[in-house]
Amino acid sequence: MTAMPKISRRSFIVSSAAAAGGLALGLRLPFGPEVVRAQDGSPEINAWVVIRPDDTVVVRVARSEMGQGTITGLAQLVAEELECNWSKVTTEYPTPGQNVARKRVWGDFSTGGSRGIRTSHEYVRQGGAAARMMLVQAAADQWKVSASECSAANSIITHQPTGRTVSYGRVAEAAAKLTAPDPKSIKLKDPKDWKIAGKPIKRLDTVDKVTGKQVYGFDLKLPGMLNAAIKECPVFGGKVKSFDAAKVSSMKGVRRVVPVGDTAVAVVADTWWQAKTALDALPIVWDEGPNAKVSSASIAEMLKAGLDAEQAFVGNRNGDAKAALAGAAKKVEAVYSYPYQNHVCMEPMNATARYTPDKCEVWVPTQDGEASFAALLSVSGLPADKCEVYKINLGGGFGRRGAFQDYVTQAVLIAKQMPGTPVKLLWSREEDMRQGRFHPVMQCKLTGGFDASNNLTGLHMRLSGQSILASVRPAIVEKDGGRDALSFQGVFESGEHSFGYTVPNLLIDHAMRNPHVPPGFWRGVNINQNAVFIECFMDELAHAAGQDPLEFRRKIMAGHPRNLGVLNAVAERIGWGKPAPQGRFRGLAQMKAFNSFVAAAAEISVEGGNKVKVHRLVGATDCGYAVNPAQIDRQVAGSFVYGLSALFMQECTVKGGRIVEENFNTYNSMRIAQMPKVESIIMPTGGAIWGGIGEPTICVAAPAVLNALFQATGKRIRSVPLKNHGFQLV
Amino acid sequence: MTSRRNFLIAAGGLAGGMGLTSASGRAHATPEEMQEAVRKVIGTSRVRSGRVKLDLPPLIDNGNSVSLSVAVESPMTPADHVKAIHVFTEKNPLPNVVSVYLGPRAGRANIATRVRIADTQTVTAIAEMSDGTFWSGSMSVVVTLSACLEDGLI
Amino acid sequence: MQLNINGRTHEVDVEPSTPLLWAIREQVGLTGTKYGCGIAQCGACTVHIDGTAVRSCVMPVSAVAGKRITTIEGLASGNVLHKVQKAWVDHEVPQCGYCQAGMIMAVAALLKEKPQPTDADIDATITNICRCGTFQQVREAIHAAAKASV
Amino acid sequence: MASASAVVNVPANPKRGEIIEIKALVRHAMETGFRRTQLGAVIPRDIIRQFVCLYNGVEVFRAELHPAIAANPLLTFTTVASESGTIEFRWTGDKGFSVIESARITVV
Repeated sequence: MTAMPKISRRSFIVSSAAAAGGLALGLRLPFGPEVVRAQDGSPEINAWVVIRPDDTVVVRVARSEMGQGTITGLAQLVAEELECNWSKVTTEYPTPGQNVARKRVWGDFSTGGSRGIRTSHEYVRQGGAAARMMLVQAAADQWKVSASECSAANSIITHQPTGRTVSYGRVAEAAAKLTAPDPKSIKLKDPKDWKIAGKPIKRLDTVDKVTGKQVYGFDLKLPGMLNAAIKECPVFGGKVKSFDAAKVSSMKGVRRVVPVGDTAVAVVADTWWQAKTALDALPIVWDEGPNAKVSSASIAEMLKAGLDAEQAFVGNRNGDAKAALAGAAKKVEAVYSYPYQNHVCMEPMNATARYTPDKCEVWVPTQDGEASFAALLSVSGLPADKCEVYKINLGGGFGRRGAFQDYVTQAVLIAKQMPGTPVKLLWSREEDMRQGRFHPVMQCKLTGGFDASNNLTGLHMRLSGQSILASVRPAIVEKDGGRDALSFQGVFESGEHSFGYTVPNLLIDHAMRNPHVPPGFWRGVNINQNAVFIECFMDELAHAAGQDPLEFRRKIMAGHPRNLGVLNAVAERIGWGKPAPQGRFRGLAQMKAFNSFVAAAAEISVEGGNKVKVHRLVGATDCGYAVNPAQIDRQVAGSFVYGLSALFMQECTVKGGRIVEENFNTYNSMRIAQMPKVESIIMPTGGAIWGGIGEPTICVAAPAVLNALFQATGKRIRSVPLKNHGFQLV
Repeated sequence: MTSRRNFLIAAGGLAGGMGLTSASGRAHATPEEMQEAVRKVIGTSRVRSGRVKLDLPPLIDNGNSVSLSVAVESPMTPADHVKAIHVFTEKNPLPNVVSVYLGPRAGRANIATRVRIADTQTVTAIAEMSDGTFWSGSMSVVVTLSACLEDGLI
Repeated sequence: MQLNINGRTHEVDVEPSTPLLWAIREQVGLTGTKYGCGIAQCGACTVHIDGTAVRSCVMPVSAVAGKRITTIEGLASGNVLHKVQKAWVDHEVPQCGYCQAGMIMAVAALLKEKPQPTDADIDATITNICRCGTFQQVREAIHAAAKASV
Repeated sequence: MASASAVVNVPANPKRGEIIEIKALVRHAMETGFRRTQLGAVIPRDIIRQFVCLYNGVEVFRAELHPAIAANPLLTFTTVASESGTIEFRWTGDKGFSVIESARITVV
């Protein structure tokens, strides 16, 4: 028998946010000069750390937890420098409104690009260290000794000469009154000395997720709340022409039928099921506009024309690829393509809003509380001090809930039509799949040239397809002369997505072709297609040269030791170079993404010519520093599920300007029976730059399996998903 | 009183204080170019900070159309009024946003419009008074997502 | 209409065709059971009806009147976690956690039927979708729960 | 002269001496000159350059617009309702763009 663990401390935060309208962080109470207090009155040592009298340490986390373990990892980093008792650590979210009011003391809230830990580790560790220094100083002041004679460990401060001790909770009040140390005086620990960070510590947020207590955005309850279901014009760019509210307004529970901007209609009812039932019955006439003519075939034609277009933006160039290819002794050419795909978070998009002319509040599962806040400010028209966003747990994010806040905009537009009434807007799964921000479509023509000795002398990789940034942040594209540098992720000339091979004559360019379907950041973003293109083509080149794919890669990876390190690691683990078990075939892939170096090796078998079993999938990650190896293992395995689902099953097709696939029956996702044995190798090599975790490995799963599939079947599959080629994941 | 030089430093300090970096854009204005544009308006005069309240949302998710308002403290009498208000940005493609010319017949020196904000930056409004003095107010705005996209790959 | 959920009788005022999922969530107020697809594909809405795992998003309330319904909130006995929940905690299965209530209910029903399931049993029975991709931990935890006595 | 592309909002019957708020909007893409086609070509600038408001023929407000003004420029400003008559709005810009709109005002 096991006693039920106490209700997780996080649930208090959620429920208080829901009931009282949020945390009162930053509240200055009349007592205690200049001490900023948490809602329960506990003193804030600094923005990152609150310590309660019972020694509970509340670590503030600005990034969003959506399953990737970020709150645990960031808390580990703060706790490491704070020298606190890990069993006393809990976390909470500050609100975006407080961040604005406090001059962005918590920095960026954006939780995407695998940045949760890698771009905030330094300032959160400094926050922990500064709080420790203040607590030690407060104890020293109390004892009238020098702080240099005191040490801190496990939430206890000890005066070394006398052995006197005091716990953090007892000096927190005094510490909160001290001036923060000069950041320059803070010396962070060498990761070699870590005791909490770097360890496979259990997540802080598991228990509520197994008892049904965890509150997701979709579970929120507010007094007097109504529920809304929405339908937006299924043809992107289309508008509402008319709707006949009278047809449904007398249906049970229906309160209002409202336009939402000029593109959508919502039904507001007592319950969501009533709202959805009425919405399904509501006659809506759309003005679909010119995009209604677009189909998957017309989009493919548009992209195909870009493969040989004169004009293209250059992302990577070395030597003269065109001349080298013209003079090559042997040439290999292949055309690949990658489809639209939807994030399909298990929890469909939702947001709850309450509007009055004096206050507008939004409760939303969001990857970027500040982006939600910005959307709220824009739509409500109210000043920042009359707006607030409360972050609620996410049932998956994967890039859909960060840059795109359409559901927040809609929820506020609805709430503005019903002042004072909280309205929870929930998308149906069908709406969620129709109104995605889709993984962009891309085609790619690759041409490789060899000299007479089978050395690779030239490579041209021509991308043709959709730019995310041109749609989402055009200002960044304009600034770069029209180029979307993000489209070269994994094959770029430099930076966190730099190309992992050295080819004497290289040209990687992008003919931008932007269909009307709105693209988005989809876990891994552009590394997904780029890894399929370049890593499968590397195998094609090796095959053409009559060389082993690993040996072939090694020859052009001498200048890329960390790429080579992870590739060698997976090759060794899978048993590359040794015979595979009977009927099994292997494939490899590697890439640098989000400043991590990753590689995968797959071992598969194919039955009946089309039933593909992935037996083993080995993943290696060199992320510089590993904050929680247990969670990294889970992210790697999870990313492989996401990547293999995409490879085998997932395509959003376009017909009549709209997305055809509206639910899991036509847009499938992996089940446990299809799960390979995932072996994760974490091999951080340190250095100045920290790598990301949530996304990088997703991109190497597909090419590793495709390369194994060629070994097994002799077929080069050059378009995703495999279901279109009759292959099935079993 | 703040000298023009002080004002320039203050504006730069605000932007730096955001702790956000952005690539040096070929096609985009720089804080220096903004100062040059300011100088064209004020000539050899100096700008004092105060009397001008510039308001924009502090966080922006879509910079295509952002509400901006300026209110200048002034009695707006024939003897003492605002003659012009100029709005500048540091990191839009061009530093100038809008210049409006008004006088005592306006009654109040309050204007509003909708602007494009390309990047996380400081926006500044400068009011030219009938006595020949210049006053300014600034605001830092954050365009969500753009910072994290720019400091990495691009 | 009356629903017997987690050992208690609840009066609900809904159309008979209303899916059980929405009656549980919006009438009874138990939100641990999730909506994922509405067409019995993903399993996030799995509950037990008379001990059998059922996808509640397509089950009309009229069909379950008088039957014994168990949701994730009723799986533990008092303050003692069910062995599947315990295994889920020990193996840190959940990532975002949204699908896990349905996954746990499906597994609890499987273990009742087959206390020592093979991998093939698991593959055939547990067909819930998890977009975070927790399946490796799910399998480990199922075997661990099967070994646990309570 | 009325124009379908402009919308102005002027209080119709203000009191004499009252400070009234005027909103003037005109449909225009305000093409910045910095956008590019997907082939990388710059889309030429095409913006409204100037807006003038005349109260019974006397200029009371003028604005010089730059590419940073959002599409469908909206300007909100004030004037003192001094006398009944006509308030005229003139927008001029690139490629000979010119729109004139007016509103009657009756001071009570």
